[in-house]
Amino acid sequence: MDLNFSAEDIAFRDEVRAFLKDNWTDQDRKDMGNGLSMAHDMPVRWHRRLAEQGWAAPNWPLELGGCPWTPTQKYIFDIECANANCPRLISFGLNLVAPVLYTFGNKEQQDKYLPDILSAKTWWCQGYSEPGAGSDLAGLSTRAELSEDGTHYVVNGQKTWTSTARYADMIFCLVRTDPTAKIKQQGISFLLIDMKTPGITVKPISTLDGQQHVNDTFFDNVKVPVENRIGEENMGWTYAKLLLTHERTGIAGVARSKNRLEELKVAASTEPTGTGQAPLIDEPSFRAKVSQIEIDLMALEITDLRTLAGVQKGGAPGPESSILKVRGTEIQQAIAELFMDCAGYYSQPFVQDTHWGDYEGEMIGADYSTSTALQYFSTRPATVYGGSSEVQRNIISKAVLGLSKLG
Amino acid sequence: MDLNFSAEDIAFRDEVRAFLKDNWTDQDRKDMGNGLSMAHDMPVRWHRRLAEQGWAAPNWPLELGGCPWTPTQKYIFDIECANANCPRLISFGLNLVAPVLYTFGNKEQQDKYLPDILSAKTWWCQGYSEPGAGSDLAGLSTRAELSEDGTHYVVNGQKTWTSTARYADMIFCLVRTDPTAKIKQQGISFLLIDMKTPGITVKPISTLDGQQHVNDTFFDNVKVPVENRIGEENMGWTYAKLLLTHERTGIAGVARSKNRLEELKVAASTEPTGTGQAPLIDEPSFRAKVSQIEIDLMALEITDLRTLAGVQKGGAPGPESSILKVRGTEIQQAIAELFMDCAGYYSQPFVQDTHWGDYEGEMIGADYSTSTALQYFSTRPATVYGGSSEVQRNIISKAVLGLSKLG
Amino acid sequence: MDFNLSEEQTMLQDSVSRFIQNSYGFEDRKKYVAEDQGFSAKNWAMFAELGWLGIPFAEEHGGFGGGALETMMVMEEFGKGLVVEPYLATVVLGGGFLSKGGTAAQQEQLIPSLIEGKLQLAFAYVEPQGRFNLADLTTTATANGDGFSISGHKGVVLNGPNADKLVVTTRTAGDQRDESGITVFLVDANADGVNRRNYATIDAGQGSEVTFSNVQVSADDIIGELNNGLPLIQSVVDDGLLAICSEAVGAMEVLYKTTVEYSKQRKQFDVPIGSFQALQHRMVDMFIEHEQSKSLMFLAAMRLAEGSNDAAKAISALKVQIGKAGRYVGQQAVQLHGGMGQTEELNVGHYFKRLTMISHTFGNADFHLNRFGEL
Amino acid sequence: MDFNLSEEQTMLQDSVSRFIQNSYGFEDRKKYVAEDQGFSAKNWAMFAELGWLGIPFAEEHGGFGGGALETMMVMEEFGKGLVVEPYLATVVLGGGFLSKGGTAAQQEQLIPSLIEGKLQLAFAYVEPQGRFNLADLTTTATANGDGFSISGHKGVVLNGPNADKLVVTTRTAGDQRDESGITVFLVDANADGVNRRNYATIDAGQGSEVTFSNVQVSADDIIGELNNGLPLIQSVVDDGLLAICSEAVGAMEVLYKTTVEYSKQRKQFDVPIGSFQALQHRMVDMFIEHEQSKSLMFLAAMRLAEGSNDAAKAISALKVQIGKAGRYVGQQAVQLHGGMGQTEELNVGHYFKRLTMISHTFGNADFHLNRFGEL
Repeated sequence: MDLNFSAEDIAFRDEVRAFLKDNWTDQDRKDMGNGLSMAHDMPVRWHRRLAEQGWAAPNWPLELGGCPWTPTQKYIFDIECANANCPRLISFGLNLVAPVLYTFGNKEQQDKYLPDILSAKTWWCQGYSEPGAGSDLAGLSTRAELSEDGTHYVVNGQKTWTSTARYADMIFCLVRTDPTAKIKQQGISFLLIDMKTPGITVKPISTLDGQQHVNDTFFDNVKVPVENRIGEENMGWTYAKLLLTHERTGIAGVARSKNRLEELKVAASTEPTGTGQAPLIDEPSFRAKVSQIEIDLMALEITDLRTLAGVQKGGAPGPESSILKVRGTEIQQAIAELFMDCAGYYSQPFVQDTHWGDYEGEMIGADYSTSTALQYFSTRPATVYGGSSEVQRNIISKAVLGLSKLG
Repeated sequence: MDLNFSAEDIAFRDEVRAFLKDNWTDQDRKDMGNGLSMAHDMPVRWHRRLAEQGWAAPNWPLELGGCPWTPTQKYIFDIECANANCPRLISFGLNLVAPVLYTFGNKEQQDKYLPDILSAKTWWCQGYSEPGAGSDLAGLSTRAELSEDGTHYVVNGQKTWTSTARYADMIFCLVRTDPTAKIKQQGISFLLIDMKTPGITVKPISTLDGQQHVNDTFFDNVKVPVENRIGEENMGWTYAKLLLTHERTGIAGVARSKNRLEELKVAASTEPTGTGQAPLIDEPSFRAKVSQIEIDLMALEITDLRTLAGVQKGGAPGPESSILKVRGTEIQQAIAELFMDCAGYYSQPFVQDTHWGDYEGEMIGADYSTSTALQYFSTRPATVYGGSSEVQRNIISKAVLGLSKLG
Repeated sequence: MDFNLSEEQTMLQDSVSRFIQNSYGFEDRKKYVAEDQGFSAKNWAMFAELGWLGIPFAEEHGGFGGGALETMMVMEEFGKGLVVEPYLATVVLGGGFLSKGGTAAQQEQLIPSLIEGKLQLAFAYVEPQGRFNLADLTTTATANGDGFSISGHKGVVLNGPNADKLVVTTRTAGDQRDESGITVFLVDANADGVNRRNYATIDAGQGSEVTFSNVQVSADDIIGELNNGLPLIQSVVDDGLLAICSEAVGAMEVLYKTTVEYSKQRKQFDVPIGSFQALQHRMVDMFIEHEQSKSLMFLAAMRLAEGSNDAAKAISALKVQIGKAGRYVGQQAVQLHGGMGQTEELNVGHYFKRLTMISHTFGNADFHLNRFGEL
Repeated sequence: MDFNLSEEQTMLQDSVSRFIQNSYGFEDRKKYVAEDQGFSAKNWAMFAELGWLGIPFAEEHGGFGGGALETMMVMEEFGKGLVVEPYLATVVLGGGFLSKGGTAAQQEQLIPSLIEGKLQLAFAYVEPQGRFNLADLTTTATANGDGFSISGHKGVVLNGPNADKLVVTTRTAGDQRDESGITVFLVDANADGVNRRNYATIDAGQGSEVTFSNVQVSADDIIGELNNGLPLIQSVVDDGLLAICSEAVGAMEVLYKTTVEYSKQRKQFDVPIGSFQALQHRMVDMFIEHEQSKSLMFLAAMRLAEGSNDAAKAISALKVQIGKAGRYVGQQAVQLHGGMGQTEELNVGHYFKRLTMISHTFGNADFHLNRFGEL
């Protein structure tokens, strides 16, 4: 047993660091603002630089543009990017539809879509959730009917929580092609749809953090060429599902949480307590909360590495990797909450302008405090989206502990 | 709105206090030991003194020996007894079988049993739970078959968790008289059984606290005269159930928990911390825990009083009174746990002799510390017995929030 | 021991409750928030007409003669509707200073117009360095001829943008954190040297950063005692704590009930999500937290009403409970509403935000847990 | 980065694991506890034979040359069986003092007989006034001719009743809580002036209150440095912390698995109780707590093994996690076993008691949360 990296891995890490130093500048960091990685066009900017370097899609097959990295090296790359406060890349194209394409798509589809995903030329969004199908994704009802001549589908229905839909060129959707199927997971197909197709309407949804990242996407007799279907008709669930347990790298968000926690410590060490004595970080109950999160995070980091070691031995991470999602998001939320506590009264003003890195005016309260509420509100969905904490616990209950459903 | 007692109530309180002063002496208190109210014969001693005063059964109908007290006065009586560290009376006769007797029993049964319960001449135990019927009480399988001549039942089966069974003269049991009933709550009868009847065997169960208060009670062809049945055959569940939501006075245990918390503060104010500075009670994280429990208890006390006010307006307490059981037991457990924390290393020795009030030898550690582990272990069942916390939450979920069972 | 309301109290409660039900639906509230002032001028005029703005004032000034219990009742109902009108800032806090510490002249001059709805107040007490310590003041009022000259910076002044007058805590003597040497002034919000930077708060309320540059006030503008303002401040803040905690109790009631209702309607996996036991038990805990909060609200209100020495302790207990319960109930309500809970389109998120706001106002749970332990 | 064991380590783990499975059933353990010493002399002899008593000692003394990782593995397996043999007291703690601080003479004289199973040790460090501060000492060793005279009271000395020799922390200079001026002595348990009051501990272990009245020892009985014993003590205690936390990880694994199995068998309301979602999610949390504990166990062991400066911080993190997780897993296991969980007849309660014991040993979670923050 040994937690240290091999000499090879350290050489790799140094290479990544050198690249980051040249390609992710202090100005970039500043532009990111107070940890608001979704701000403005930063992810796009970063994606293009990585693509030039050939590092945009480490997980893809080598021949399609992936990197010849070991799982440990991928992990190192993630950590270094997080430490440098790089934005997370928008994953819908790179990590969600691309694996479906290169695993189940035909050659034509692969050639048509993958290069533009890799180079950040086309943007994708995801059409899975529906108003009536959230945690129960297979309960979806958006209907796709094959035309009589068999050349296209006609799609009707509504998708929701479609992030970045307003900027996307394409959407990948699960749609119901056989409403008579006995099991709801059957009768679902996987379609790629051009967002410019007539009949598609996108309506933004305002979320608690005051942002409009997510949307309702409506389909009104939208014609989709049959060649835009992945694999066989009615087999879409299988394709989507198979990918769900893959690509869990980074799901725990350990490196980012560690960075945030360090930033919290800095903030709390400048925050007076009104006692004239030590700053907030030295106030016992506050310090205890910080320490507790730090310990939870240390534990999660090793749990993450143990999962990684399992993957390195071969195979996808098992259902126990749901721990990473459950605890990772809890920790993100706990940090965001402590930031609010740290800011005290100055968590209360909510002035959107001051949130972003390009704001030049006078701040309200300390620099860090302005975005604490926004961060708090925007971490709330973390335990809902991408498989809610409840669903993750159901998965562990069934698949790891062998407990049956309700009786 | 007013939390103060009326002049009448204050006069009543003074009367109770005067009685306690004369009848529950400092020596009695000392004999109780470190809050171990179940120790030795203390409850019996106390029951007899109360019976002489006519105060043993405040809740009974007046004509049978009850007290002409308002709900508030009953509450005051409970508080004063708790404050004086009196033992809780053993409730199986007084509060559990007696209401069934005076509500559903016939005149003969009432005359035969109630006076001796009141005067503490006969002792009762409860035969409800079975190895296969815990939270699901109606799942019981102890069988009672009527003899051909209709004069007696023959009882076979096993009851468990029968407290004080070894000292009891009588047991009241739920038994299955019609195994073919379609609903399991039907086909159950309520029997009174003399513990000296041949075929009854009692086997003590050792619990975590090292005590043997509870027992397995086995019935092997036990003959029970048919006149020992309460009410109609197969209607026993109705009789037992109807009483379950009554007699919730004191279920929250607020007064006792308050006493224990005060004792804890005293203990913690004598406990050094190894820093040479303030005692443990002034250590911020310990003090915060004590304060949190104190606040929870303040809230519970008012919730208790609000329930009482509801009863005073007429009627039995509603299902929301399950809060009292749920939170009351959680608080008892939390206090017991803090006592362990307070004692530190001296929570670890487990020497039974030193636990009791009549121990005269040298103590190990501080006087209070010797019984902290015993108390901790003996509060664990509080959330299991008498309707587990899970069952109480199910009750609130169904009866208060209107949520249906699993679908 | 008696949990019943008087006839007068019951009438008041009924009338506020009816108003919320009839005029404070989710869509109504959106319109009120969108008005220039961030609340409905029409509602405010109606509050005046119904006598609600006069509740805590003596009858001789045209008030209702109410006390802590009445404030509790009104604020609990307001919490159910997420009322945005500045009742807390103007009536409970500003009005509290006038009725508890105002001179006869101040009372005669200001209380009637406040009751008529023509005067808006704001309480300027937060300082960036002071966290929750009401006595940590760098804003100074320096004697200056007959009067005083005020300089300093007050943060997060609720209702600041709308205030006609500001109640300002200042240091007139002693060191930065001394308990003595504190004086409260009534300052015209438009006086020379007063500068406001206005903004929205997370709960769609209105706040300001207010700076004072040599603002001239006279000795007649002092509320309460010169150099001994802290007890008055603490007393009004305790009233304010009861008010916001009562509001939180109302908000939590709506949240747990809304969540229960939603869970009965919302189906996933072919059954209502309210049939899942893990969610049921969490909703039970939301219910319990609400009931426990309500109990401490009653206790604190009665202790305040009777002027008990235990009042401050009960108030801090209540704030601790509201901090814990508000967080649990708010977060669970959002979580159990799933994706919908994350949107501005449902009322749930707005209650959650109001509870979040309340949790930091007048000291968070940790602060009051500590105060409770020291009292 | 590598979570694999070496071949030698795997063999050791397999052999301990087999022993637990074959010889440490619930009924077996009852018999061991009932023996005179409170553990099985036969087992102890077997541990010696299998070389387990020599694991942490250098090969030159006949040991295995193992370190933190080996201790972790053995103790985790012991935790699964609730092993009552005094491996912690004699090998990890007593042995740790000998190997880390013993003179060549002490090592030559004692380690071989310890490895052979012929020497029992106990660590006398707790004082009633000192809580978890290892430096708060009123037990004094006063220079006395060539040697020292020890007087004082040591509490809750684990394995005290069986010990041949006691490792005693004393103050030889300075004030009661000074970090310097502390010296560790090896004291014959049967020496004149040593008095033991023996008792059982809550987890069916053996403890003593030990008083020292002018007990004469020589300078040769010092372990480590005169007046500078604290670093050695802290180092051995950190090893001890890893040992008991590893034990707790093993115990928690049995508890969560036993609870899951029980919940599949136990029927109430005509279905297995393991089908109730509220219980399922709690068992998932038990599982998660165990996994997180195991992760920190690995981290702490590796940090100790590599002699890292971060080792103490990792150790405190582990103890905090074990405090929290042990409490949750233990209490839930008892609760989910219902009435049966409350009895001595099921193994569940015994694991719960052992976890309770561990939670207070060498400092509770609060103590280590604080230490973590200060390191």
